[in-house]
Amino acid sequence: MANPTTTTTASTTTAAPSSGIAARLFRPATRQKLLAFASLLVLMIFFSFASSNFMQTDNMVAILQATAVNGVLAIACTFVIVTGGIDLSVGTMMTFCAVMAGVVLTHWGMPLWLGVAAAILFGALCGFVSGVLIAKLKVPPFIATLGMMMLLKGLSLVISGTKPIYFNDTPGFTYISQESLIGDLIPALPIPNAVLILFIVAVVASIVLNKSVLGRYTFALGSNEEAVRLSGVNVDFWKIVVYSVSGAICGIAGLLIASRLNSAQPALGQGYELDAIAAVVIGGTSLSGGTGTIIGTIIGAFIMSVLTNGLRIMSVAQEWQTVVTGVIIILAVYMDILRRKKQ
Amino acid sequence: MANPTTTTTASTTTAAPSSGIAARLFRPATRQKLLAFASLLVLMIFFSFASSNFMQTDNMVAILQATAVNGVLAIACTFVIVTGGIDLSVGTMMTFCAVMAGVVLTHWGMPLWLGVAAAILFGALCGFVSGVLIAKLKVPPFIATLGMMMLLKGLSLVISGTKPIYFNDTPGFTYISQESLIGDLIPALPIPNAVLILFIVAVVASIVLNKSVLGRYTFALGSNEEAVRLSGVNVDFWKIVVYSVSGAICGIAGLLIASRLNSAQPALGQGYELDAIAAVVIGGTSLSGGTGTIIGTIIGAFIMSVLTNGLRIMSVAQEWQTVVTGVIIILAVYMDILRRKKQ
Amino acid sequence: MTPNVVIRNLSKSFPGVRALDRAQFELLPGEVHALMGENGAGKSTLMKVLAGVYQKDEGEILVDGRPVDIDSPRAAQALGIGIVHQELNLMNHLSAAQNIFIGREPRGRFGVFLDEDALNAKADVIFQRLHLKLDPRTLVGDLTVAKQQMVEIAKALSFDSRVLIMDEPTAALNNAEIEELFRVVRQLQGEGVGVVYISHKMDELRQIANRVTVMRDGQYIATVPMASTPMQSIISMMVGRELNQEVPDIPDTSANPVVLTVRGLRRGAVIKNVGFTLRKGEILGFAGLMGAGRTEVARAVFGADPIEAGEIEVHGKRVTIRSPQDAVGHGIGYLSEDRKHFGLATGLDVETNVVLSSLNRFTKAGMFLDQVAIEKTAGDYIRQLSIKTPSAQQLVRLLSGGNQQKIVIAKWLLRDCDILFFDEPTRGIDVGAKSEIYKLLNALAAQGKAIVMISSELPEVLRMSHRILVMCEGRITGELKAHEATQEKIMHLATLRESATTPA
Amino acid sequence: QETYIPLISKGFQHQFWQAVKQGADQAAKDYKVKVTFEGPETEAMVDKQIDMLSAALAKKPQALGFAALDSKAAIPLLKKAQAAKIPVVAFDSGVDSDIPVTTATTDNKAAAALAADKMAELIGKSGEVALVVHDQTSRTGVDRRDGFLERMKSTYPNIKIVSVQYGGGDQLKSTEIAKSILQASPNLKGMFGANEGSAIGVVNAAKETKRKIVIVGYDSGKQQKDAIKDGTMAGAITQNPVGIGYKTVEAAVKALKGETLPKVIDTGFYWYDKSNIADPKIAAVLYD
Ligand SMILES: Nc1ncnc2c1ncn2[C@@H]1O[C@H](COP(=O)(O)OP(=O)(O)OP(=O)(O)O)[C@@H](O)[C@H]1O
Ligand SMILES: Nc1ncnc2c1ncn2[C@@H]1O[C@H](COP(=O)(O)OP(=O)(O)OP(=O)(O)O)[C@@H](O)[C@H]1O
Ligand SMILES: [Mg+2]
Ligand SMILES: [Mg+2]
Repeated sequence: MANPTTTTTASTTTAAPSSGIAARLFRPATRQKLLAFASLLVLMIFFSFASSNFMQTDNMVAILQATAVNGVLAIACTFVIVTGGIDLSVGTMMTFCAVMAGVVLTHWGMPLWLGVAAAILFGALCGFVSGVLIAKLKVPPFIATLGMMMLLKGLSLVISGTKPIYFNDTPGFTYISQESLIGDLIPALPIPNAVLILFIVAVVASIVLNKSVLGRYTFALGSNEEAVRLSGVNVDFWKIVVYSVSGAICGIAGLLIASRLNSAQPALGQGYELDAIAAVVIGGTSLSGGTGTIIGTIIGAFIMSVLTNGLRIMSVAQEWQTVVTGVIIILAVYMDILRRKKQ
Repeated sequence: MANPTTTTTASTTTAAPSSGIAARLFRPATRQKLLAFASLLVLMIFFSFASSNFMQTDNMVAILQATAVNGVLAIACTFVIVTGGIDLSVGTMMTFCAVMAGVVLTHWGMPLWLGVAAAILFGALCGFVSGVLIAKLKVPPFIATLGMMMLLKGLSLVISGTKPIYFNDTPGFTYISQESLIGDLIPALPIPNAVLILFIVAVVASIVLNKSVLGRYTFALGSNEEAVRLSGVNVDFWKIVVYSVSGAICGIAGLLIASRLNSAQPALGQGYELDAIAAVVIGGTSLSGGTGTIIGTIIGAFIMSVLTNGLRIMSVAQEWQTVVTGVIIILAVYMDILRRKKQ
Repeated sequence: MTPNVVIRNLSKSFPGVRALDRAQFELLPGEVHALMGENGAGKSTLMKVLAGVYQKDEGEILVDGRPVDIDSPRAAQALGIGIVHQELNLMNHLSAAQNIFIGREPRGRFGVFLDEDALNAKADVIFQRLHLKLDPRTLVGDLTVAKQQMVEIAKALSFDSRVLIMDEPTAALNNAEIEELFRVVRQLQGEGVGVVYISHKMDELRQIANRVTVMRDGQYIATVPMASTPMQSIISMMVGRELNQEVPDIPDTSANPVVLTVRGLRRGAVIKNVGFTLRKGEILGFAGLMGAGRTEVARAVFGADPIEAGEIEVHGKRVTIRSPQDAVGHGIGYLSEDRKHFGLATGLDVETNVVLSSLNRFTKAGMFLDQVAIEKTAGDYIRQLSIKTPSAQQLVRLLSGGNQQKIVIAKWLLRDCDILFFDEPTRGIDVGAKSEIYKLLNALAAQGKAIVMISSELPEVLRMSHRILVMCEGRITGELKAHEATQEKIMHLATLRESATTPA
Repeated sequence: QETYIPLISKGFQHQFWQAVKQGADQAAKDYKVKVTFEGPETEAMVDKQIDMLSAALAKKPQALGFAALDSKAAIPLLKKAQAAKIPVVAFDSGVDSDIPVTTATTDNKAAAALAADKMAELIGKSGEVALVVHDQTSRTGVDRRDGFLERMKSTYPNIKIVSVQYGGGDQLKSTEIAKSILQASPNLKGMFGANEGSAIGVVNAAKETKRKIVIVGYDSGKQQKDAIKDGTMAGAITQNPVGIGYKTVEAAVKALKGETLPKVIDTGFYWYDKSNIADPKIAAVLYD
């Protein structure tokens, strides 16, 4: 069927698919990703000059650790935001998962792995509920997850009896977040496990988003849901999967924070969603869906924690910290916009 | 160029603009709007049966009063959301305006009207800044207003010296929100002025949104910004105007809350944006822009305050209040979706 | 006579694409100047530069002999340049009248409030001029693509421009509307308006254009008078080679097994008791005026919209189709007429769109994508359909309209359905590619696929169909065998209104 | 009909307020009355508290307990209560008005000053000290901060306050804040956490950075108690939140019976450390 005359003209216009790591590195897309670090680097350099206490192993580790929870939550949000949705419930969902881990481990005295599984499972379950509300009942994501946010906040308090649940009977639990596997191997790098987990979650999420069927549908849903539906894809199913995956990742965040605080604090969580979404958006993901990268999200999360940490190290008065943070978030994103425009 | 034959035929095909209140009431669009009250009515009826204390003048007035601030903020948000944007700064902007009124009235001892003007003006100014960031610098609305939220939160604290500013030297100030002009005329209706102001703001906003050039562009921007640009409209200008108007309305909210509390509380404000946006979305406005009504927003705001008030009157435990609120918000919106689907 | 517009040595590049390469163009007052070229030749880009949407990299533009700098749509309007864009640019939440006069609303009191009645009246005047029956208060989002296109045209007319650019204005229109449009265009021509007319429909250009400028790969090829130049030579200028257009014989498929039977399909006033059968290896043409309900029928069978009643049999077995997923599961594919909204995820790249409905065929280990296979497959289709794109990773949004259409086709070819609904498959596709698509449809039919081809271009329907169904106002008003069908017979059936058929 | 006494507090979720609630519930049982306990999400939400107050008044209670976030803002409603002959008992911090029949409170400032004394003693009256406070604007936050700072300034000239930061009582945020402070001040000798969440944050930070500093806390809770027992925390101030809740309800009941009440019911504050944590008198005012 292919007629020889057309094929010849076509082949000149079709660029050969570029392969090989080297070629990939120099693809414009990759270069752009590397440049996205710019704002972060500028911040780091500034703070290094502003305070000699900033650029020290301890503090770098502290920044890494401070990014872990928000980073994981932001990764959870990235999935949802790429579909063009939003998830306001990530913060309280994290808390809910932490509380459920507490119930399983402390109240019921189950072994550690069951607590871990419970947190992730309950996260997936909550995400599943949001997903069903959004995909099947067509409740707008904002409302469905706002409702879930309140529901889970209340449930966390009810289940825990408005008291923190401590993990003193499960000694291994703090290991999840606080100890350092890497530090045990390379003493010079005492990177806490929380950061390792953030890193693993990021890598896995990145692979899922870019290389898996789920990831492809995530982008497609955000780009044009109706077109995907008319392609014969079970849009509802995939949407529910996306929210469930996002929920499961919130469960991991719940484990991180509970392990770090050695307790499930039922009152905590609200307000974390804004930080998470901010990290995603600072990282270049559009709230209207269809675009986004995990690396961007991670950079966004780091920009936020470097900023907070740096200003605190400089002992800037708290009210001014807020002012400066606001201004710098805008500036960082603006720089990113300028950079992309140039390309 | 208008040739006589076309003009005559034109008049026949143009359906006579239906006028008369009766005709308007029975338009499908109007009927739909009336039905939107359904969720609200169901809630009200339920609470009336659940507690005899609910349906009493005092409590109704309390509900109205409790809706005033969130209602005005939600109206401000409606404008922005109809353009397809979002405004996270409404809460802290309100506070900032209240603080500025406090500075003008209490610190500088200016006359009352200047304080009122200052609040509204500073609101418009903040909105203008957000607008410029979004329209000119192309910072995504989420980031621009997140930045503004933090900036204004910090500035409020800085300017007020982290202490409330009291309006004791401006006795008329409490009149804005607390006294009742209507109650003076009709003692049986002690509706506080705050509610009167909410009502006036709603009516004016509704007229602006539906009958004015600004309103037209607000909808057009939300529907298809690119098309508006290609039509030769100065998109940036109108966007800035929308944000400025929204800011000015936040200024009014600032006056209401300051007058209600007889003080500008600099730490207040964060978290209010979520309530305001929720009211807008519950009211049927889509976060993707292009649709929305002020009446819907007001209904949304009332659904939220009736719910909170009713659960309190029923003495539901606070943690369960949160759970129930979450569930009912989802249900209310779901009912609304079902209703629209049927039509 | 000073030309309305002169464009010299205009160049414009996008990342990875040199869309215009020293292009030239000249428009005289009172002429209809056709701009022709293959998909992606740069026609739209050239006109967008003229309309202030894109900024030129180099070159010059003269309007009325004076060099100008057109830096915004508003500047173009001020110079009297109006444009109907190839892609619809409408605000779906606003009414037709509000769309037309956006930015130029008649003001009432205080110059702040809108005079809605005046607005609707003004819009109505324009609709009258187009002989278009449309309530100016209808929301644009509720209109069919065809009506939306008419609104766009009405909008361009409302400017009273001296230069009117029409980028494939008739792609979604039917003969009757095209006639109305041409009437108006000729009227404008008489008033001294210069019209730039871009279209891939050759017969149309014959009717309306005075001169034609041919472009290829962003470059200027030639400007020739329309009347005296044989179509064949214009086409070879466009494609840079000879194109043979032999019409194949229409096979007899009346004895083939029935693969799809639709009975008693209903939904409201849009689909009224529609039933038909489709045989293996058959191309069934669906003809009708715009809004006749052909798209609605296709969408209903495909499960994209709910139905009130109706039975569907696939290969003789009763099936329930509640969603496109069910339909695809039964081997039914549907190529939408509105690629931007229903066909493509335009924010994603070419390869993703090509594999979108067959993604589960490109997996490794159950969930991971076989990127190599995807790239290869996309590359195959890019070659097979001559899709003009810098790479398989290019965003679909950045491709020319015709090439976007080809990607939708590629998607369904890859899905390999037995029953395919092609809704306006050649909309916006150039001659060369069109004949490729015809060949493709014939080849698919020969392979045993059953094809429903909905088209508003009668010559196309006549040329391709083995059998033709005509619809009017939601009913099937007649069936014609290929050899007995003529344009006149189709038009007769297409205007057979219910009121005319039911005895009083 | 059952006597109904709503308590409108400054907060709800924090352990401190839960302990107050616990005391109130206990008193409710003892005196056979019904109480409800409500408070806004953050101590900044003055207007939300006012809404709670008006909803409480709509329920026509016999008496009312109220911990004002901003005492002036609530006066119109308190006047309404007075007009309806509903006795108001202020708790936690006073209301600038003579409407409340009594106030069940402790002096936060004096308590924080005691914390300052203990800190000074423990670090040898000289060196760098920092504060992690829960709130920059709320009464408790401001009083505890100022009480501590003023005592340091007036009595211990060799002690330098290097940083005061606010973590909203959120354990995680307070941890990060305390860590940054430790990072910024390598010579820091002591840190004061002005409420439970802040104190836990300081403890976590010291653990994570493995720094040896003197930590003084405020309030109680299991983690703080554990930290004191294992020596991470030198000691802490506790008020008697359970007592505050109990006394508030008790005072309301007494007021309803027409008994006269003192203007202020001081529920007291205590310093506790490893040595006296098991003391029954102290254990009684601590909560888990
Ligand atoms: N914004 C853009 N960014 C990148 N490339 C673009 C952009 N717009 C157009 N192009 C490319 O420029 C070339 C010319 O496109 P143009 O739309 O002008 O073609 P056309 O002649 O109108 O084709 P068609 O007949 O298919 O509409 C194409 O290769 C197209 O992919
Ligand atoms: N979204 C919609 N809302 C309301 N009515 C619609 C909508 N889409 C189509 N219709 C109506 O349905 C009827 C059938 O339209 P349909 O698109 O099926 O026609 P068609 O024969 O495919 O014509 P064409 O595609 O050429 O416009 C028309 O009366 C049209 O006005
Ligand atoms: Mg084009
Ligand atoms: Mg159609």
